[in-house]
Amino acid sequence: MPSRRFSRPRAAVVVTAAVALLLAACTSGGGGSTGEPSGEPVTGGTLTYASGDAEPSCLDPHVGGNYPQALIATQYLESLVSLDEDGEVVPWLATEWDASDDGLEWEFTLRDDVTFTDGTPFDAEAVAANIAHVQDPATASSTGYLALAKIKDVVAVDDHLVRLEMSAPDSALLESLSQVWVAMESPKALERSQEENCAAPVGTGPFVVDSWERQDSVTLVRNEDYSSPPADVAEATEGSDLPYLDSIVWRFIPDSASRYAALQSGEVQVIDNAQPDTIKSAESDDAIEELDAPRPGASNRIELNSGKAPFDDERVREAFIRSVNVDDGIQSLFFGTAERSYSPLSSVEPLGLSLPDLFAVDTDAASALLDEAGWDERDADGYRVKDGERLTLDFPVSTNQSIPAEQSLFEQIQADAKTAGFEVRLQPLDLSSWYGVLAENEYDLVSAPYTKVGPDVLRILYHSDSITPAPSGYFANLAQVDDADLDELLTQASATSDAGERASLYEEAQRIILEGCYILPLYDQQNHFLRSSSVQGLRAMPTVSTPTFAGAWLVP
Amino acid sequence: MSRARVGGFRPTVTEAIAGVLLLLLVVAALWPSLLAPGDPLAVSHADAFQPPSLAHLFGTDESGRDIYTRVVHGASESLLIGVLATAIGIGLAIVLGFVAGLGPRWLDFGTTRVVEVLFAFPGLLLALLFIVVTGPGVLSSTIAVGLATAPGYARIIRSQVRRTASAEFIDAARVLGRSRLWITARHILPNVTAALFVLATLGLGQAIIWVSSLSYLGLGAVPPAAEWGAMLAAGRTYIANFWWMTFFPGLAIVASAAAATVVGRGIQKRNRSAS
Amino acid sequence: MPGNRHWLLLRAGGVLFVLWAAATITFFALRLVPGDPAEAILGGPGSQAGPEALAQVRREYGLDQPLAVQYLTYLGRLVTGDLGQSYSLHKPVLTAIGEQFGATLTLALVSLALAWALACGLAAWSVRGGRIAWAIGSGLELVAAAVPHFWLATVLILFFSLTLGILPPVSVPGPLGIVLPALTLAIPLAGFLGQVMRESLLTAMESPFVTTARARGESEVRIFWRHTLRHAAIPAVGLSGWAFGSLISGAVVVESVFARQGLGRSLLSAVQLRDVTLVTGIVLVVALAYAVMTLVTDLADRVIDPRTRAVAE
Amino acid sequence: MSGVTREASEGPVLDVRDLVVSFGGRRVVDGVSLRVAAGECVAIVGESGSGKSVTARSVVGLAGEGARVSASTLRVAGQDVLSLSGRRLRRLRGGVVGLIAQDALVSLDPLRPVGREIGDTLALHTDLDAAARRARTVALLERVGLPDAELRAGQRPGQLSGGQRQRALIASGIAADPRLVIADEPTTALDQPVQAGVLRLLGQLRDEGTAVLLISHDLSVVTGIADRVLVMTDGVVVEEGTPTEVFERPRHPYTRKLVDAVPAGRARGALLSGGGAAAPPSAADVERRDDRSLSADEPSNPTFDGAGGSDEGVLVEARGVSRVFHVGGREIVAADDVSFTLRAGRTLGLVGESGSGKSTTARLLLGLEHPDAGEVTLLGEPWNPLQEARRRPRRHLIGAVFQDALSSFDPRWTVGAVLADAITRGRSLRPGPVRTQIADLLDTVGLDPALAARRPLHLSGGQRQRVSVARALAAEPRVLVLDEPVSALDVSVQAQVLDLLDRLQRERDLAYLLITHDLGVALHMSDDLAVMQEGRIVEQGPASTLFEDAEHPYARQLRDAVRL
Repeated sequence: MPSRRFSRPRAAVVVTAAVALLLAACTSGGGGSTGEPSGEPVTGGTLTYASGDAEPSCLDPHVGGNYPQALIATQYLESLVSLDEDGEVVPWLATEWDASDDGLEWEFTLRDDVTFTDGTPFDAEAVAANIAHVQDPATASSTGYLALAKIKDVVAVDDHLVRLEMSAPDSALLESLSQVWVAMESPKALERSQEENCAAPVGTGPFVVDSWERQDSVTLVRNEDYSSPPADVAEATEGSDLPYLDSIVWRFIPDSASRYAALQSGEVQVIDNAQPDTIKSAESDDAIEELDAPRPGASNRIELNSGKAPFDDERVREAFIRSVNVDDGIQSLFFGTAERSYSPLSSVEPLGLSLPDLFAVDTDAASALLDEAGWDERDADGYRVKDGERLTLDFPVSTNQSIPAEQSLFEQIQADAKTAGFEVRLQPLDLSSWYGVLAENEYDLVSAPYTKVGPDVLRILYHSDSITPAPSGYFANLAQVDDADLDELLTQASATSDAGERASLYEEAQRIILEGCYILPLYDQQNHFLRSSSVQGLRAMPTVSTPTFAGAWLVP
Repeated sequence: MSRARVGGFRPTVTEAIAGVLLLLLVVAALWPSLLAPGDPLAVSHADAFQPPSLAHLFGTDESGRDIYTRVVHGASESLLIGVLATAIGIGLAIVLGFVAGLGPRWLDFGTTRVVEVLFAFPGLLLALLFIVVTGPGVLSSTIAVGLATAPGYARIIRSQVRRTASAEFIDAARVLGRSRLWITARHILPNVTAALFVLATLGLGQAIIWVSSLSYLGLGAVPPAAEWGAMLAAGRTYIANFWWMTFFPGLAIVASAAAATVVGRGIQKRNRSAS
Repeated sequence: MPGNRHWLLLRAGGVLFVLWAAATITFFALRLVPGDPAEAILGGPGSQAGPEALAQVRREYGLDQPLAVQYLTYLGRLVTGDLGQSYSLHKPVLTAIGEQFGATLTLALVSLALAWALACGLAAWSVRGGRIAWAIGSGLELVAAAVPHFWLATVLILFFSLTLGILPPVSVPGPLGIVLPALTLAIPLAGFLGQVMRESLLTAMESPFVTTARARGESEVRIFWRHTLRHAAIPAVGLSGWAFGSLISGAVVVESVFARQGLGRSLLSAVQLRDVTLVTGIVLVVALAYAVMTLVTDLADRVIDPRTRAVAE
Repeated sequence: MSGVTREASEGPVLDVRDLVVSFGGRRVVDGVSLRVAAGECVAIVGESGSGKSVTARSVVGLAGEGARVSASTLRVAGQDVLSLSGRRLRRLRGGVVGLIAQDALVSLDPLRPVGREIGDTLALHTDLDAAARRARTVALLERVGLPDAELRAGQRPGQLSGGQRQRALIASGIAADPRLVIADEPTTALDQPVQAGVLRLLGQLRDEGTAVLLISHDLSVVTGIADRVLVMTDGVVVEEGTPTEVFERPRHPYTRKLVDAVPAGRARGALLSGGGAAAPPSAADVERRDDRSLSADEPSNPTFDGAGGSDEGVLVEARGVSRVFHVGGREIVAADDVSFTLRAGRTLGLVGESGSGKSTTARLLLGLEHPDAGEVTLLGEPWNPLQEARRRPRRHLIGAVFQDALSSFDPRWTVGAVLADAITRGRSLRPGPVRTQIADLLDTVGLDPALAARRPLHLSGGQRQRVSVARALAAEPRVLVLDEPVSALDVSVQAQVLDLLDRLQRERDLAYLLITHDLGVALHMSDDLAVMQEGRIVEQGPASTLFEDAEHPYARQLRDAVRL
């Protein structure tokens, strides 16, 4: 019943989402997120997964909260709610929920038949403990912290009924709660030292963290009494005893060449961060299938730091956007595996607004704008100058977050910008130095993917509040958009409970962002997986697009 | 095999080839446009990932830049870095080596120990430690390599100085009443520098490899700079489909390193047979 | 012999000295990191460490104390085997290193052995094969010594894993997994050792005792293995300590290419994450390993070459 | 086993006819014929490059790389060597023919115990088991007269003395009872007494019926044991006969030259190179020495000083000089209370075995070492110990000629530079300005001024030594220290250099300190002799009489060694 309140407005957009996913499914030769399984599921076997991301220093996604953590945590942690293929919010650890009309109180009814793999029963106390853990500064949660920012207090009404009291209405709460960064962990386990909990978080998921050989692999073993798949999966796999796999070896192979080689030679069955060219060549290889799962939330875009010169001048921002040709680059570098985006939101976000015309390349207009903005002279190297100052743009690139193809794309942008008279200074940096540079506000351009379910991501990314750092130190509004109207719109949007109004508010917000030339959208956050065709039933969570092996099996 | 060692002053075939290679390298470093008129940074989406052909001898990379042009222009980057690093290393080593070689016993002992300590840091480690302190970048990686290689040189120089200083002709000079300073200036210095030159050429090859390794690890040269190591690093991701992006820069490194070694050994051989 | 104990003591003292100096260098390296050392310990500006965290680190490392005191406390903590806490791994550096050290040591030793085998084999072959073989041999060594690890690794993977499909491209449990990484490390080293050996091989082959052996009726094969090789090996053995060091360096690259456990990989990620405590810790441990290794090789040298013991007049 | 049986074998053990060995067209041995019968010792005498060693080595097919060997006959114990295949040839080597090379320090593998080397021979040519081999090895070492063989067998060449080493080498050569032993310069680089011992050993072998082919550059060495002597030069045998024939009635001029060149027992000042009546060596001339000794009647006490105690002509005086080296916790007394005097126009010969402290004494005299006790005065003024700075102005008074001339020159300097440096006292290396002086110097030492442009590396041994003499003279010294000036040279070259030194001494009234291990040279050159052992001067007196009334056992040994 209560969930219907949300379903209606969604229904419209859901279709598009589904279509998008289907498309993905087709382009990737039947390996799509549903990947219509061939033959009967087989029980047993060990699957090896090779991740290209840096090995997480902590397996508990509450701590920090980045995508690599989400990828592995999806296998052993579960959330209160989930989304189905159509983007509908479906029950998971919570069977049903209800919100007060002012949206300040939420009540969740919990499953009473679930226990954590350490034997601790899952109950209201557990939920309270988890939310407390995420909100505890000592946990240094970043993603989860922002997602639950509006939860003021948690009350265990009874063993299996929990009430969340909000500081302000949050229309994105369910979407937020569906994310693995706020997934449920055993309160008993959470009481351990952070070091211990990081090494082996305890959840209710299909697999259990068995051992962690640092810099080699994490071994996950079957959760023998697994009973709590999300509603939609439960229906689909009625009667079968999930999961099928005995164990998963989760390896970390940073070198993309080695990773792909390992897949080809059969050392591993699934790899992530697949390089575009390898995806392309995989199409002609029957032994390898693709799984394309664009991440929700923001699109992959370049933020223009409007907080300082020269981008504090809108004309310069527009000039930059107008003078760089992104499409060709994407074409040649991504081999058609990536669609150009003109929206701040991912293509899987139903409320995404695309304004292609804004991004048509027009070098004449660009130079006109620059002359107008006073950058009318050029120095010996052909860069524009304004009273002695060269038109220089610092572009710190996080080598951990940008795949090589993307870095190459930036190089091409750099080349384009040069002809227009911009000196773009690319500086590839390790994550830590990269954060450092951002914190020092020593950047003009930056690309920082942000994954969150639902358009509420806009509030996190472009509300002026986000210019001030979160406890973990990260601040999300890298474009440093400081626009009262925008703030207003975003606050309303997250507060309103009316879906239609919400949609139009977000559209308006996106329009401001796009027309303000604060960002240069590139494409969806790429999230390509390659799997050996012996792997069946692999599915990406509709929440944050992390693959789940709950229903996967190995064809002998 | 004795012919292998005597071999007059006429260069062997290998040495000749190596010499030519080095020469090309120097030319490429100083006047790259002579060998490759193109612009190493010119992006052209149309001809990305072109295999080697007449139009593009070494093929093109992901941004359609001509790899041949980049390799040639990369020479200056790599060579300069290599030379600089070697210079730093040997410069440092000379000071240490001479202090140890000519100074009094205790000073020798002290310096030698210190050198040993530095030597105790596997080169790349020393370099990495340095980079942690200074942060990544071409300059710091160059200095890092310089520092990392210095101890090795210092050892050699010291023993060289020691050997020369204990040679009989030094006694002869002392008997003729030559002062310590004079002997150092007229005998030891010249005799050691001969060896130093060899050391430098031999070291250059290694330095190039080192620096490229650092770039490969993403701690050295910054893209789109046409530094060989960086090119290799960029190319490796495409190895599965576009081998040429890795092969040719790698070849450049191997060839120049090998050439430097051959030439160095050649000179060494002659020095030895001349003394 | 009388010299021995004296010698051993001296060298042991040397090891201690090396350690002390290494510690000192790392200590000041830590202080040289621009900005607040406490912040550096927590991973540099990127860490955005909270004030209370910083305060705690300051207390822990006595950063509020004068430098001399800090230095002494640092040394004191080292003596007790406390290398500090790694912010990036959420665990003590010593534990972190402990987990990785074995893997790297194994790799290094296997590679060292492999390198020796390759070098000797090639030498043996090219010595007997006459002029052409000699040329080929030295040519191979030359190239081998000039090949950067990361490139070699790629080539080997392409050939053995993708073309032939006989060896795993990434390390797997069991002996098979170490083959390619070890080869990658061994080949350039073998080239280097070979070049060194070749020099002394020439000298050895021309020295009179070889004539004596021939005059005794020895066959060339026996002469090589019994006489010349041993002489040729001496300078190379002396280099084994250095070689070990260079292998550790190589491990940094090789371990990440082959996704192999090990110190090298920890070091690289530590550098990338600016985990200063971890880096310094690793550097210290490796310095120790190296110092011990040199001690061992020096011993080996004394065994092989008694002349080093004979007191020269 | 071939050769183990000793019954008189039919025909010669070694039969060589018209042996020709050439390296790349250059004929090194040109038609040599020789025969060695069982129980006979044949010696080939010649200077370096005469082809004697190549001849010997061709016998076992070891002429060297790229050598083309041909002969109408080349038979060892009836086997035709030239036609032998690899394996059969290897059976011949060591089994039938034992080769004893010179300088065991390098001819035995320095890394392996000498016992092993001998054991290897046995393993190759006998079917003894390991235990038997060990026993046999020890027996062999005892046979070659090595004390406590058990222990020695386990030691490495580096740990043995020169003589012991040589004996071990011989043992490995004769281990398999070869029928022919080829001894190639078996005694060079050995001190005289040791030499004698080794030769005696070879003599024994011959007497036991082994055929011995002895190669040497030193006539005096072979006289003792050779039954027949072949004199070789430029690859040809120029003279053949019994020692007495060859030495007393040399027919070929070259032979005569060689004979004359032998310094042993040639009167002081007699010219060694060219001219000078050929006098038979050995016994005969010892008597002549006696004649001279009659005229001299000085008392011989440890602190003997040349001409009857008077201070006239004294240039250098060493009083109770001592020097101790500390090596690896051990103390090595290199010079112990050494006293002597050097006088203008006179030569003090300093003899003694290697390591007896001769060179240290020289270095003390040259002010290259500072004494722990005692002092050296130069022209009556303190010289050593003294600060280098105060010594330097008078350095030019003492010159030195080193044993290894080549290493006493900076490899990067030309002869001209070397001399220019010496002439200008280090102010300039450019030969130009001082061309004439250089020419004069080279002329005085009998060298072509054109050599000034060359580097020492490209000079012959004799030329190098002359250049170093020239360098020494350039500073116009009063005293010359000659440290083994000729030990690296061939007999005839040695003769020339010795004559040169002799001439210069007379012309310039120089005082010489002559350090040598070769008693012959010492006797020929010296007015006074000092015998050193373990850092002490054990005998000192006029060259003429010293040995007659020598009390010290070592001096006696030396004397006997010369007499053979």
